[in-house]
Amino acid sequence: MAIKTEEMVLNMGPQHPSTHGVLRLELKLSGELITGVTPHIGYLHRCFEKHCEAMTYPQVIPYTDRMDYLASMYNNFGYVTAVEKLMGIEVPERVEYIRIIMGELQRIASHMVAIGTNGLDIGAFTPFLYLFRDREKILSLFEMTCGARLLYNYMWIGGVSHDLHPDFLRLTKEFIDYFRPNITELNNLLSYNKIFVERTANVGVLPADVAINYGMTGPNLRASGINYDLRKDEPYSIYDRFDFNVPVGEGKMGTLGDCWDRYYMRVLEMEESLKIVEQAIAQIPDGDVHSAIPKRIKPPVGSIYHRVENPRGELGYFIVSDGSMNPFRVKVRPPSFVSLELMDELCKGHLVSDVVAILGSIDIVLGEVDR
Amino acid sequence: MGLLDKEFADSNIVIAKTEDLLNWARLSSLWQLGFGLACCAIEMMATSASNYDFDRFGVIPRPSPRQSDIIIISGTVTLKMALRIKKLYEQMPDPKYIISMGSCANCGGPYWEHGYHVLKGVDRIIPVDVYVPGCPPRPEALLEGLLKLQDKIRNESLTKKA
Amino acid sequence: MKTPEEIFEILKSKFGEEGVTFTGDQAGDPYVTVLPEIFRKVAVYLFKNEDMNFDSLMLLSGVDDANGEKTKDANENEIITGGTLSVYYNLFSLTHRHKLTVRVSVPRETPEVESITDIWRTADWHEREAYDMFGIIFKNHPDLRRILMPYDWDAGYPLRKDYQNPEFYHGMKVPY
Amino acid sequence: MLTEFGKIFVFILLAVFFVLIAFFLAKLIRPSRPTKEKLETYECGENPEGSPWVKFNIRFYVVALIFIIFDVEVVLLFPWALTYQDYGIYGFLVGIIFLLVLGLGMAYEWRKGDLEWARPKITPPTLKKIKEELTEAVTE
Repeated sequence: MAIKTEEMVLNMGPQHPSTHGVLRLELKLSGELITGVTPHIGYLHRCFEKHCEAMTYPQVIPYTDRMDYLASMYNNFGYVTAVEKLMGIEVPERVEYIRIIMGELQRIASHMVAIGTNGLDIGAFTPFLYLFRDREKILSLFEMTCGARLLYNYMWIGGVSHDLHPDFLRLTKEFIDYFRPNITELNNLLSYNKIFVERTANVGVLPADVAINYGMTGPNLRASGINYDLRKDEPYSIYDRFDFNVPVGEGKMGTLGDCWDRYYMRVLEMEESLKIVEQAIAQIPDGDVHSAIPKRIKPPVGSIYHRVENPRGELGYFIVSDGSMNPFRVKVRPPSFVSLELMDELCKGHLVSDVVAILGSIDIVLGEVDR
Repeated sequence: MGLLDKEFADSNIVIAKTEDLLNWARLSSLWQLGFGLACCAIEMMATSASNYDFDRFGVIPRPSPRQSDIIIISGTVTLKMALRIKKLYEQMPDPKYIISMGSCANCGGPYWEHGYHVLKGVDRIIPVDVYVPGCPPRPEALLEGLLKLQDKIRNESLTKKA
Repeated sequence: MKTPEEIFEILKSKFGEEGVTFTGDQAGDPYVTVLPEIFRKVAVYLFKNEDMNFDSLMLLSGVDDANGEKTKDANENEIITGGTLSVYYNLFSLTHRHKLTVRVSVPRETPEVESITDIWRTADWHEREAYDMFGIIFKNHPDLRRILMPYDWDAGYPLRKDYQNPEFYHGMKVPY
Repeated sequence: MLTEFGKIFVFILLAVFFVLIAFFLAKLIRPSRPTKEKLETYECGENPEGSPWVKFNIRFYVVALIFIIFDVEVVLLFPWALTYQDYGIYGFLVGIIFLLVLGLGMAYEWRKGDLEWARPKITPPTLKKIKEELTEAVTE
């Protein structure tokens, strides 16, 4: 007969080394096993949507940077292409290529932080330092073009703010040759490390149908075995000109869709992004980047939902315009907000230390969750 | 502090020497509360990573406020988070110092006008020692802010201020 | 792969002329407006029907249409009375790769919409956010609380067009 | 002259004395400004609700019990280990019998499953059915 024990409520609160920002997880424990997780968010709610209604279209761009501050190039990319689609602006070839190069470099930098902190939470300190050292190289590339390290306000509606630095292409080529062997070094250091595999394989298993119903997207969805990538299935911009393959989870180290798969998707995606940047550098044409930037941006009345493949998943912008200079309503679909809903289902029956591994593997950014 | 704290009217050779010793010990091992709010937290992580090493100044991230001397408010302080930050600040042992990193923590930053949920500056709830401007400030700016704080600690004194 | 027009035709034939209307003349994507009374049936039909098979809800967003009449209240700030609040559902089918935008408009004074949390699990937090920001009440929602704002925030719903900032919150000044 | 035990007593006194000196010096130097909020329990920044004295699972008590048994066993083995050679084979046998009896207790616990710790029972999440009654309420 089991003695009736009270459930201990443990507070993994807003200040916690491994909650990737200000997220409060209320864990209900019986002994060490978790019976329920209720995430409390909103500690970083910075009223993005209220700002969109009070600002003109171009003024909103710096605020999109600050939503997912680890992939701000891609936030600009999403917002800017949504407004261009609403207004029907055609962007010159060179701008398309620059946006792809910047977007894919930002994906590598964002995956570096995701993998680094995921390993850090499980106890592997060295990959975090190696990856942040390599990330500084990408940040200096960004700084050379648009002057900022983390939040760029680089992509404008109809073009980009600055043209490429003369030897940007050469330095990017050098970075690619420098970073490619580092990925295999990372694999030997972390991916096949016995302790890391023991901590992440068969932990937080996410079946495919639950992932779809919960609206999971990006590396978290592909890790459950579904081959769905916006860059391939709904090619926006000029992604259809590059050949790269989309890594899908096979459950190599445990069951399909566990933490290790989600982690390994990001490692493979870094290699694919390197391929894309390499091809984009080779084919980039010349041209003026400011030619298609309209003087006054007043989109026609209507609403549009446009989505792009953010490093964390599918980032969608739902813009309702009433024909004036300010957007009437901008609603954002942040991938981290959606993947955080799954914490309760994923963590049932696990140990407390597994919650840290699962939270690290679904890779959330609180600026995006709370907007 | 216990018996000696701010008890003496004026300073002399003995007290001056202990002050230097204490201040030197405190400023060269400022343990930071491992806690980041928003985009500035990523720059703070970059500062404690390999290129701009924070550890050479003795700043080590500690998980709990009970063992930390300095709290770096790196990011936007929302109203919901402000109550928690106040509690965290209260629960840190004395002597404690605060660096407000980034324009969001200094004065509300880009969210000052329409941010209905943003606290316009962390100095409205806790006393700030050093403000680091920037959005986000570069790692070098944060390091300079830390050095400014170390200078401030160097001149602290045991004697009661007149 | 169906276009929104074809899907609308099927919905019109199934749910009748007056329940479902189509707006496609504006810029951007067209959307289907559904009456709140039959919205739950339409949602279950869209989810379960084989050749529709909308298995993933991309986004659920509340919008304050601000189409009521604007009056000035005591200390001359605007109050909108009447008019509607609407909820836009962006649906997507992974198998057929087609999309649909459904709109449900409810009166501003009694904003009640059927919850679809048990059909698409992702709607849980989206609905809580629409409630938090606009005050749209989702019936039969498992636990309808504020999600982004503090739980004890009693100064109204922030994203409404006629929202006024409270002066203080827990002793902290809210406006600059 | 000091007996053997006297020397141990002086040793203990010195140890206690050093610890007290360290504490007193620290109390002398460190600032002490106790406030109500500072003395509250730290819960990641949240207000602590409920008391931490919660009746948690019984298995922690069982593990503690097993630890104490074998800890006492080790303590008793120390003097035996030092002196069993002086008493020849009988001294040795006494210790072995003691170990055997406790080995029996260990086997009993092992067999009974007290040493098993709670393994995580991971059941992947499944899709819950649509609440049919909600749709019926609308259709008729």
